[in-house]
Amino acid sequence: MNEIQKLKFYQKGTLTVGNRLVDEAQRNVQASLSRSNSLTCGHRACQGCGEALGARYAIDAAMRASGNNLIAVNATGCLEVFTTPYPETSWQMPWMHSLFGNAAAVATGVAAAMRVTNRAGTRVVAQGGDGGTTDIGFGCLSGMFERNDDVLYICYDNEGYMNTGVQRSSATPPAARTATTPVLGDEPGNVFGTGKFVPKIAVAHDIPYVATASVADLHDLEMKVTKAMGFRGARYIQINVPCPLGWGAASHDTIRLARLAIETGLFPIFEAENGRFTHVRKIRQRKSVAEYLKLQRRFAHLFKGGKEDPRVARIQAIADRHIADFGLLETPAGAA
Amino acid sequence: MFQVRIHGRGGQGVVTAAEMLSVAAFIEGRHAQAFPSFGSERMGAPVVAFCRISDREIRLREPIQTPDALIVQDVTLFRAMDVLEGLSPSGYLLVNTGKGFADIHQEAAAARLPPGHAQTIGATELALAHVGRPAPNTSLLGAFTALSGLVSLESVLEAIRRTFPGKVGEANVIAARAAHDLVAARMAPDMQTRKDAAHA
Amino acid sequence: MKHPYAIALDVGTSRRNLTGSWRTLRPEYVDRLPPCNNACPAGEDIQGWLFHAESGDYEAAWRALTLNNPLPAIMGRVCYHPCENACNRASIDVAVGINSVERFLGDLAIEKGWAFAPPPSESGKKVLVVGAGPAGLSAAYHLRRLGHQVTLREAGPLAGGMMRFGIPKYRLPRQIIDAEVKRITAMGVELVLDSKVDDIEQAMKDGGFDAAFLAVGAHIAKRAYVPAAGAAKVLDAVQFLRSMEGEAPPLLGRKVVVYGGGNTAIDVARTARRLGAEEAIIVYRRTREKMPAHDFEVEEALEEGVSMKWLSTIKTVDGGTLQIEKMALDDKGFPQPTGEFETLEADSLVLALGQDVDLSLLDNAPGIVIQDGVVKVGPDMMTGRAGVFAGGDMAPSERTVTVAVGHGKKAARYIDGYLRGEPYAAAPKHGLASADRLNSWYYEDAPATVRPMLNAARRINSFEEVQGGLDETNALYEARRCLSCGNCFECDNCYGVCPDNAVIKLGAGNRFRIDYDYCKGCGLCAAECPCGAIDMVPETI
Amino acid sequence: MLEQLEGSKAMAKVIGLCRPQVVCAYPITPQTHIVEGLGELVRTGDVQNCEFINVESEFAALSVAIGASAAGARAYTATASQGLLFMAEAVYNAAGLGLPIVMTLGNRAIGAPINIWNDHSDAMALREAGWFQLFAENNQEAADLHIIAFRLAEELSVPTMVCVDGFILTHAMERIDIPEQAQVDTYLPPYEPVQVLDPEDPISIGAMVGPDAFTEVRYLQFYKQQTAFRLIEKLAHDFKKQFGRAAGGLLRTYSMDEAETVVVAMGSVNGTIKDVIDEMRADGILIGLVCLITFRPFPTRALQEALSHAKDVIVIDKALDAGMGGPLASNIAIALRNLAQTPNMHSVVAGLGGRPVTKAALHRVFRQAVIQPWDGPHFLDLNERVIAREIHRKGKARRSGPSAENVLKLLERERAEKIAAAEGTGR
Repeated sequence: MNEIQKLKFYQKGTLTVGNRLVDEAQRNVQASLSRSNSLTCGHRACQGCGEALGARYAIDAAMRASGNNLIAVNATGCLEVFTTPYPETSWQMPWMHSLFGNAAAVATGVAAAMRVTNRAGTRVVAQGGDGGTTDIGFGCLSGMFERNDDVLYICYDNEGYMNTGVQRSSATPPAARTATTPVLGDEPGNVFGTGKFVPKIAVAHDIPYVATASVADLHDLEMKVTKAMGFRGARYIQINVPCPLGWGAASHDTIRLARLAIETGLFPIFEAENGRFTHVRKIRQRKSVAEYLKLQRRFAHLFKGGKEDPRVARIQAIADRHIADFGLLETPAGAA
Repeated sequence: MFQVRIHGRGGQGVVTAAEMLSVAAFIEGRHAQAFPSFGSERMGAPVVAFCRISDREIRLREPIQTPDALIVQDVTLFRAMDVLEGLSPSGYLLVNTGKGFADIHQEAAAARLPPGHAQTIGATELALAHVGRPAPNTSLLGAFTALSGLVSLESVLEAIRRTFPGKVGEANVIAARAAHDLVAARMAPDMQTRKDAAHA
Repeated sequence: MKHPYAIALDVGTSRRNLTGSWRTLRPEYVDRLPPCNNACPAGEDIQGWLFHAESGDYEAAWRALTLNNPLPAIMGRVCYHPCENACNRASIDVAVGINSVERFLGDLAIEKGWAFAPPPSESGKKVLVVGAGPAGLSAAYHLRRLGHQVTLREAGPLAGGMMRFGIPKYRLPRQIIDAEVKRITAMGVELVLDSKVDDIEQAMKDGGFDAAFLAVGAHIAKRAYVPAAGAAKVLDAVQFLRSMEGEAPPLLGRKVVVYGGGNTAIDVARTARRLGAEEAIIVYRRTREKMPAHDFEVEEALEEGVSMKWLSTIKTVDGGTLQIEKMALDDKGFPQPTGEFETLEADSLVLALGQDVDLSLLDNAPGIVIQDGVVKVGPDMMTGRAGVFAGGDMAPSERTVTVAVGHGKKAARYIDGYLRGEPYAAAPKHGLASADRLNSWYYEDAPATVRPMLNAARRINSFEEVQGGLDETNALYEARRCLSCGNCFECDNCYGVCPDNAVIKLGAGNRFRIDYDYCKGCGLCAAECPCGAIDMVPETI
Repeated sequence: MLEQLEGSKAMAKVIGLCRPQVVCAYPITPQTHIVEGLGELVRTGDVQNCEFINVESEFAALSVAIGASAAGARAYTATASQGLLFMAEAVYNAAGLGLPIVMTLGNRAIGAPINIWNDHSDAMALREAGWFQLFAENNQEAADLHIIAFRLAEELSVPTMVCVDGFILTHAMERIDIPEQAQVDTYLPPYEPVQVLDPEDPISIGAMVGPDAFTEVRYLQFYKQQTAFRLIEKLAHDFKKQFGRAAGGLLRTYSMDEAETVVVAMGSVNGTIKDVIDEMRADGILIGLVCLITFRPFPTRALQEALSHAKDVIVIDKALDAGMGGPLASNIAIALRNLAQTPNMHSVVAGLGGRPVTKAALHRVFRQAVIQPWDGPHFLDLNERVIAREIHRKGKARRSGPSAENVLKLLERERAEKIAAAEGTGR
C-alpha cells in the first residue's frame, strides 16, 4: 500500500490550480467551488492584473485558514482604488482602507481591538502594494514587526507606483523605465545599486514568519499563506504580481512573467522563521534574464536595434547572485 | 494667596519641592498650584518652579513674578540670573548654603527683608548626611516651614512621605525635620540677635 | 441608511459593474483532436480512456477503450502504437506509454471477466462477415453492438486470422486471442469455423444477408525467383509462422537467413533465434532507413542478436551457400546492382517478401474492382457491389492489426448506415491539438527515483511475454502522464487564474463556462491552459 | 475624591475611568506624562481590558487607534505639536471615516524654530480636520472633558480632541476631584460602533468617493457638527447632574453683567483673565469674559448671543496665522459679522511658544483696546526694540541669516545686560 502511495504522482495537475485526482480537502483553495472569492467580479483592475489575482489568492487562502474569520486592512493603491470606488466594493469580507502609509498600524489597531473585545479568533491581514509597503508605509510596517503584533502583512509587489501612473518605488528593478526613471541620460531607466528587498529586512526583525511568493506558483503561495496563518505575531509575505500596464507586457503574460521572475532567480522564493531562513523554492527550469526582460516594454531600451545592452548582463549577474546567495538551484544528488 | 518661587538646577528636585509644598497645603485643606518653569529635562540647567497657596480656587496661570517667598537651592544661580527679581519686600528668602549671606554676597538682599525673613541652611549637607544624596529639596522644605510658617512641618513631612514612600521618604523626613529644627532654633527667643548676625 | 453614507459599503456590490464590456478578445473553450487519437488507425479515443485510467477507474477506462476497439489485450501487445510516435509528451520528456496501459487494461479485463453489454435492441438485419481476423472481429463486434445479427465465417480452424497465424506466440499468447474472441461471440456473434466462403454472392443469398463485410487475410506468401540448387532449405514466412502453431516447430538449423525488410522478416528472424538458431541474418536490398519494418522492432531484433545485411540481394541458393549481390542506391533511392558478389553460408533461407490475399471469393461478384491485388473500396469501405464492404488486408492500406481493427469499425458504421438507409456521416474532426498549443510548464516530471523502473515497464510490451506488463501502480503513473492535449481535463487553471473571477466552475465532469458579464478578455486563461483548450477569438463589436 | 495631582496624572486617571480599550502611546512633550500615566495604570491593573501599545510614531499612534476604533474598540491617544502634524493625514482620515477616537492634545507651539512650550498653533493647524475640539480651562476640566469627549464622540461618530495647554496645565499640580468609576460608567455607556469590521456582517470601510458623492459626504460632516451644539450642551448639563460640577458645554461666561467690553479666550489663560477682570471690575470697568470651550464645532449662535450687547470684543489668540492674524479672532469676526450692531473687534496674539501671559500685560491691553484701539493683531508683550533692530538690519542687508537666530542673539545680549545690572545692585 505504501508503495502504491509513493507512486501516486499527479504529473498532470501537480502544478495546475486544481487536480481532480486528489481529495477535495487537499486541493487548492482556488480550485474549490466554495472558495470565498473575497475579491469578487466587477472590480476595475486592468486586464490581466497580477495584483487582483494575488489578492484573491492570498485572501481566499487566509479566509480558509481562519475559517472565514478574517478582517483585511488595505493601504491606498491600485488594489484599494480598483476594488472600492463608491458606490461599489468588490470585497466580500470585512475590509478597511485608511491611508497610504498606515495599513500595518491600522491592522495593529484592529488586532488589538479583537483581543480586547474577546474576538481573538478573528484574524487580521494588512495588504498593500510595494509603494505602500516598502516606501511610505515602511515605518509603520517595521513598527508592527518589532512589536510582533498579530498581523499578517501581505505586500503585492508590482515593482512600482502603478496607481499614480507608473513611478519608481524602492522595489523597482534596475534599468526599468518608469515615469520618474525615464529612458534618458547616461543611465536610462532605474539606477543600478538602488532599492531594497524588504523580505530580508523583515527577516532581520526576527518575526515568526517571512516568505516570498508569486502568482505563478499558487501551491506555494497558498501553502505559505496557510502556514503564516498558523502563527501568531507579525508575519510578512511579499508576493510578486506582474503589472501588465506598468511593465508594458501583454495581459496574458502576467503569470508567465511571474514564472520567469522565479525561474531566472530575479525573484527568490523563500521562507524564514524567527529570523532564520528555512526554505527556498528551487528553480525548476532555469531561464536567462533576457527571456524575462524581452517581454516587457519597460526594458525595451535594453534590446534596442536588436542588440543586447551590456546592462542585461548586469541584471543577469543580479539573478546569478540571488541563485548563489539563496541556493536556488537543485543540488545534484550525491553532492554535498 | 501666597506665592513661592524655587530656584535650582535640573536634578536637584526643584519641581518636586514645589509639588510637595502644594501637597502639604492640600493636606491642610487649602488650594495649591505647583508648576515648573517649563523646559527640557536636562541635568544642571537652571530650573524654576512655582507654588501658589490660597484658601480660594487659584485661577492665575502666570509664572510667579512677585513671589512672597524664594527658595534658592543653588547659590551659583545668583551669578547666572536675577534670582531675587520681584521678591516682595515683606517676603522670605531661604538659601541652600552652609555659609552666611555675606559669604555669598547677598547680605544686601537679606537686609531688604523684614528681620528673620532671610535664612541660609546647609540643606545639601543635611541631605547627604540623612538621605545619602545631594538632594536638598526636602531639607529646604523643612527649613521653610520653620522660616515662614506657611504650612506646618507635619504637612510637609506627610507630603514627603506621599512623594517618596518607604525608606527614602523616611530618610527625607529626618533631613527635613533636622533642617526645620535648625532654623526653628535660630528663630527662637533670641531671634533678634540672630537677625543682627544675619545682617552682619 | 444602514451604514455611514459612502464611507461604508455593502460587500460584493461591484457585481453591478459588468466589466465584460471592456473585452476585445473573448476566450472560448474548444476541443481539439489529440495527436494520439489522430494517429490511431483504430480510431481509438485514447485520451478519453486514459482520462478514466488516470483516476484509477480501470473498468470505465476499458469500457471507453472498447467503444472503438474490442481487442485491447491483443492491441496492447501487437500494435505498433503510432499514437506514441505522435504523442506531444515526447517533446517534454518521453511519450506516454499508451500501448502498455492499453495492454494493462486488456489484461485486467480478461482477469476480471468484464463482458460487453448486448445491444439494447435488435435491428432485424443480418450481416455476413468473412474472415475472423482483426478486421472481421472488429466489424462483427461493432455491428453486433449496433443491433445487427452477425455471422462471422472463418476459413481456418480457429479465430484470429493473421494474428494467430502470422504473429509469433512470444508476442501474442494465444489464450489472449481466445479470450478476446470469446467476449465478442458472447455478445451473440455467430462464429462459424472451417467455413471458407468461396462465392460471396452465393453466400449472401444462401444466408439471406442484408450486407457483407469481407476481411480475408493475406495468407499467401509472395515468391521471388531465387534459383535454388542442391539440398537448400528454402521456405516462406507465412508458411514458417503458421507452422509455429503446430505441435512440432520447424527445423531451421544453426544459421538462418531471412530475406526481406518488413516486420514479418523481423518476426521470422526473432522467432528463429527463439527456436535456437545461433545466427539469424536479415538480408535486405536497401538500407536500414528504407526498411518498412518498425524501427523499434529492428532495434529489439538487433538487441536479441539478429544481424542485418543491408544493400544486398540473394542471387542464388546452392545447398548451404547463398550468393549475394551488393547493391547501391541511385539518385532516386532505388537499389541498383553493383556486380559485386559475395557468399553467405546458411542452413535455411526464409523468404519474407510480402503476402497476397486470396480473392477468389469475388469472382462472381459484379462490380467489384481489383487493383494491385486488393479490392477497391470507397471512402465508406464499400466495394463496387452495393452492400458488400471490404477491409483489412483486402483493402488498400498498411497491413497491421490496428489498421484492420479500424477498418472493421469504420465499415461497421457505414454498413449500419447503409442498412438503416441513413448513410453514416463521420463527425467532422477537430483541429489538431499540436504541441505548440500546450503550456507544458504545468506538467511535472517524474521523480528521478522511479524513472528507470518506468522506462523498463514501458518497453516490455514488445518483449518476452513472460516479463509481464505494467502493474497497477505504474499503469496509473503512465496514464497520468497524459497531457490531455486539446481537451479540458478540469485542472481548474482557468478557474484559478482569472483575475476577474469570470470563469464559472460547473462541477466535476461539467467543465467550465466563461462569465462574459465580467470577462475582460485578458487571455490569461488561454495562456495558462495546460492543454490548449481555450482559444482567444476577436470579439465582434 | 479630591487629590493633589499633576494635570497629566489626573487626566490619565480619568481617561482610565473611561475604560479605553486601546491606548496608543508615543512620546512628545508635553503630553508624555498622560500616556505614561495610562501605561502605568494598565500595568498595575487599575485599568483593565486595555491594550497599551507603544508605537513608532504619532502617525502610527492615530493609525492604530483608527484600526481599533473601526474594529469596535474604544480608542485613545495623545499628542502635541509636531506630533499632531506628523499624524495630520490620519487626523483627517479618522474624521472622514467617522471614528469616535478621543485624543488629548497637549497644546504646544510648532517649529521652526523648535519650541516645546505652550500655544495653540497645533490645534489651530488642524481645526479644519473634522474633529470636535474642546479646550480645558483648568485641570479639573481637562480631566472631566475626557469623559464628555468619549460620550460626544461616540454618540455622533466624530473624533474628539481635548485641548489642554501644555505645561501650564499638563505639568501643573492642582487639587482635582477624581470621580468614582460607577459615576463614569453611568455617564459613559460602553462603545457601540455604528460601523464595525465584523466577519459576521462584513462591510467595506473607506471607499474611494468621487465628485458624485464627495460633497454630500462633506456636507454630512458639516451637518453633524452643526447638530452637535445641542448635544454638547446637553452633555454638559448631564455632567453637572452626574458629577456635581460644571464641565464642557459650548462656552462659559464670566462677569457679563452690563459688560461693555468682553474678552474671548480659550484654555488656561481664562483663569488669569478672570483675575484681571475681577480687578478691573473693582476699578469700575464693565468688562466680562467668554471662555470658549468648544472651538469645533464653532458655536456661532451662542457667541452671537453672548457678544451681541458688547461694545468691544477682545479676542485672545494663542496662535498665529502668519498671513492673517489670530485664527480665533477671524472665526469670531465671521460669527459676528451679521449682528445688527457689530462690536468693535480687537485681536490679541498672546502666549506664543510659552511666553507668559501676565496679568499686567492683560490689564494693559484690555484698557488700551477701548481707549486706543489698534488695527490687526496686537502681539502681547512684543519686544519692540528687538523687532525694530531686526527689521532695520533686514532692510540694510538681505539674506543675512534667519531672523529667529538674530532675535535670539539680541535677546541674549539684553539678558546679559540685565543680569550685569542686577548684580551691580546686589552688591
